[in-house]
Amino acid sequence: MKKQNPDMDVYIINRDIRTPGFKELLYREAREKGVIFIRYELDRKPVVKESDDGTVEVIVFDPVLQKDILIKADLISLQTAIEPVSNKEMAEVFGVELDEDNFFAASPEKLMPVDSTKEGIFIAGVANYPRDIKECISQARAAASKAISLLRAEYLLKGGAVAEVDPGKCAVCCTCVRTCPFGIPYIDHSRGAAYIDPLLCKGCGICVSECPGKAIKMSYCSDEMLVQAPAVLLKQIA
Amino acid sequence: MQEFKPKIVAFYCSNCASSAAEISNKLGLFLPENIKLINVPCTGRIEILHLLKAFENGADMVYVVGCQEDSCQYINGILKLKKRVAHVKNMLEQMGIEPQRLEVFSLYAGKGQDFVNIANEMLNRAKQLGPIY
Amino acid sequence: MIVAEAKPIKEILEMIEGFNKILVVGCKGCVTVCNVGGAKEVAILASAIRIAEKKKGKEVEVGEITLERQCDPEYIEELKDIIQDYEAVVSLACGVGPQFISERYPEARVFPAVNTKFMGGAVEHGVWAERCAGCGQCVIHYFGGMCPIARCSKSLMNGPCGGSNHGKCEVSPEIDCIWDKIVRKMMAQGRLDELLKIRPPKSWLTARDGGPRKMVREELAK
Amino acid sequence: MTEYKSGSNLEKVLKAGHFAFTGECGPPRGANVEVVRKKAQYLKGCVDAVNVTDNQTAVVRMSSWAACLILKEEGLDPNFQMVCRDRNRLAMQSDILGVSAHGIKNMLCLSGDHQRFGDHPEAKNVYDIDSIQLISMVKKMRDEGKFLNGEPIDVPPKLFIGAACNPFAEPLEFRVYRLAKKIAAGADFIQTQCIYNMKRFREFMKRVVDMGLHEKCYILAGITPLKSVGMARYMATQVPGMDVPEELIKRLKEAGKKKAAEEGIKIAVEQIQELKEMEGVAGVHLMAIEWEHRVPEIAKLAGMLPRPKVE
Repeated sequence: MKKQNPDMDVYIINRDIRTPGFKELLYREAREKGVIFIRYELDRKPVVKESDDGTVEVIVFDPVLQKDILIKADLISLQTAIEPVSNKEMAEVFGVELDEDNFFAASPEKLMPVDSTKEGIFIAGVANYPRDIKECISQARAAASKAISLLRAEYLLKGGAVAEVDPGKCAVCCTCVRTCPFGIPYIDHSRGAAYIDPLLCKGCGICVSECPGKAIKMSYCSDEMLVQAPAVLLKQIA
Repeated sequence: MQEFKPKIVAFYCSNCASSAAEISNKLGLFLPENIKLINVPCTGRIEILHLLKAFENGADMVYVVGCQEDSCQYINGILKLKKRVAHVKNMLEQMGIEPQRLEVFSLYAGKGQDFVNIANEMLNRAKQLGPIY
Repeated sequence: MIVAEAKPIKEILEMIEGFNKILVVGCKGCVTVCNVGGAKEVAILASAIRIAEKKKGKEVEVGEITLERQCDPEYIEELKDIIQDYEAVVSLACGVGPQFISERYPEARVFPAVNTKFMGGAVEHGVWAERCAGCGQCVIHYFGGMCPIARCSKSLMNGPCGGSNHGKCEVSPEIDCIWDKIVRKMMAQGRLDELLKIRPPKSWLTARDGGPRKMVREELAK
Repeated sequence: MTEYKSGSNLEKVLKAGHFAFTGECGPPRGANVEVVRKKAQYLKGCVDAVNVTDNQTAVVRMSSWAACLILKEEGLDPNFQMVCRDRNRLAMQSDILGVSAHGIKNMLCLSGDHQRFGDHPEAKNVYDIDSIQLISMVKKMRDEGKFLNGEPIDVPPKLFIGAACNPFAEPLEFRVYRLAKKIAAGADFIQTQCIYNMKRFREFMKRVVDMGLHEKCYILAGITPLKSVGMARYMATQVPGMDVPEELIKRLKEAGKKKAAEEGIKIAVEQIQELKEMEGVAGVHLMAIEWEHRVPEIAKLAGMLPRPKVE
């Protein structure tokens, strides 16, 4: 706005300003062009009044001048906060986790910003946390490309490190359902046992170790290996 | 008397701990010969039985190296393991074995030097404690 | 299900003191589900015994087997060919298991490795709570679907007593006052009249007080 | 001659319309008869009846009926207490016949503290029947002359039946209904848990009066003088349903360590006077366990003496 009309007075009355990434440059440019930033405290909020001549007046306490100042404004734009709508229900439908502020949580795995906590479900934009348009668009593209790469593939390759339930030994006790950090195992009543979808399984082995009936095995890091390895290795020490 | 060479088994997870191990290799630091490494996808994979079997098969010292409690890729693997280690320590005590023969550590990925320091610390403790049987 | 807790290793080691050949017998029923007596626990106990005895300089032979259940004779029968090779048998099943083994193999020295506690269910992973005392005459429908016999420390039929404290039992903050729940639920449902009915003294004939019980299903038994 | 349920001194005093005043005596942890007689001397002439606790807090003491007999010999009107923890229905009924045979005319039916509180936590408890079933059992034995199983009793017991009530215990909403249930079961008189929050007790009594319970049964309010700030704190935090207002604790604090006991008695006396005017309250039950020697003083200060004699 300052570029269009340099002598226009612009005031930004704010509680707090974050300028991640290159936005710091924008912030500096705005100050250089004379935009005035006024920070207010919660207990001394700015007051907006309609004056008799039809214009709008704003009274705000300026911490620098330590005085109230009055601004006769032609236009006021209110920047409302971004809060998540009730995502709980949708999160349950897709079986994804919410973070502590009720936004959709990104995957805990490193370097996977557009993956949700569930394999094959992606998140982009403000659903993950408040961000500006540019970032939303770039995230949307990333999510779309990840989705396409899944859908286009004729078959999906999956590493061997996955847990597998042996229905014969499964006591259907729900331990794996309760303890899997990603909520992947479920009781498949047609099998009468728990079932772990190999594509979803992240191969951490926590369910294998928790299973009381030793019904889940993981060939990549099997019980036989873990039990016999010490004996074999320790023989190498003279 | 032939000098006591402790036998030590170390479990380490393939995230924070293994990257620390790689860094220690790059720094040219190598683990003492007495320490045998067993890799697991996550420390949460290690069961009470696996810890006991190591002792049963002659290990004088067993320790586990895993991620920080709040940065485990599988969220609560290290937490579950720490509970199991506490349980096994209690069992060892009841069986007349020094609980200090079992230990667990949380490492950051970049801590190559710590990976080796831990190994040496465990070696010294094993020497002090002497053979298990 | 039947919920049990593992006996401390120390206590089990004292029981099998002096025996060199020990058979550890697990059960795939309730004790597997509550993590005290399944195949996994059999291996852990066996390994613990070997380590402890080795520490005392003794070499012991510890056998490991997990039966489908220990409350059906056919599965106890599966021990027939191996039990005489052992001097002591440690059963990880509920109280029924060690007794079924002793009845079938009178000369065997049988030891319980778990303390059987109650009939209950999982309230969360790793936590089980008592729900039924097996009194033989179920009346939970009088109490909003909750049983005061099993879940009130004084088994009151006309509770709550004066000791109910912020929804907890006077005996311990770990125990919910079941009568607090019953009263709040039934009053919320407008069933105060049912609460005001004086429940007559209960007949304990059908419970353990009436003597050890047997159940015969005429249409099934020979 | 009005038809008495048991003709106990307490019943006569209440039936004659006097404001009753009952005390409490904790039996000794041994066969020490003298200590019971000594306590009797303090209470004699100051109270209409004396509650004798039954293994209170599940701690073994001389049995209630034994101490009752000693008190009776000393000329007091004993109030025999029975909890549901230690006896099954057989032992209960035989003890009821026994005490009645010995001329004990009052009985208080209680659930009883769980044995885990007491000095034998490993003990097996009974709880065959609960306090409300016990009330209706005693009523059936007295009024119908029948045992619990319906068979006739040759000489039925004569007992003035009492029960307890904890007005501020959880769930608060149900407590007045539970009181009603005890009265319906056959309670002739009620002794409440000790009261400190008079405002809340006034509201509770208003509901009791609205339900007309005070006409069907005599309600005595429990009073326990506070000996120290520590005791007040303990009561407020540890005892279920106990509401000790902050200003009482403040008064005890201001009175200072030495004078706290005096202040406690002053508070108790004020409470007794206030209860005299409260509608629906037929008397006061003074629980001054291990403080029996202060009862005469409290009785005099509260203007309760001399106790009425009713033939």
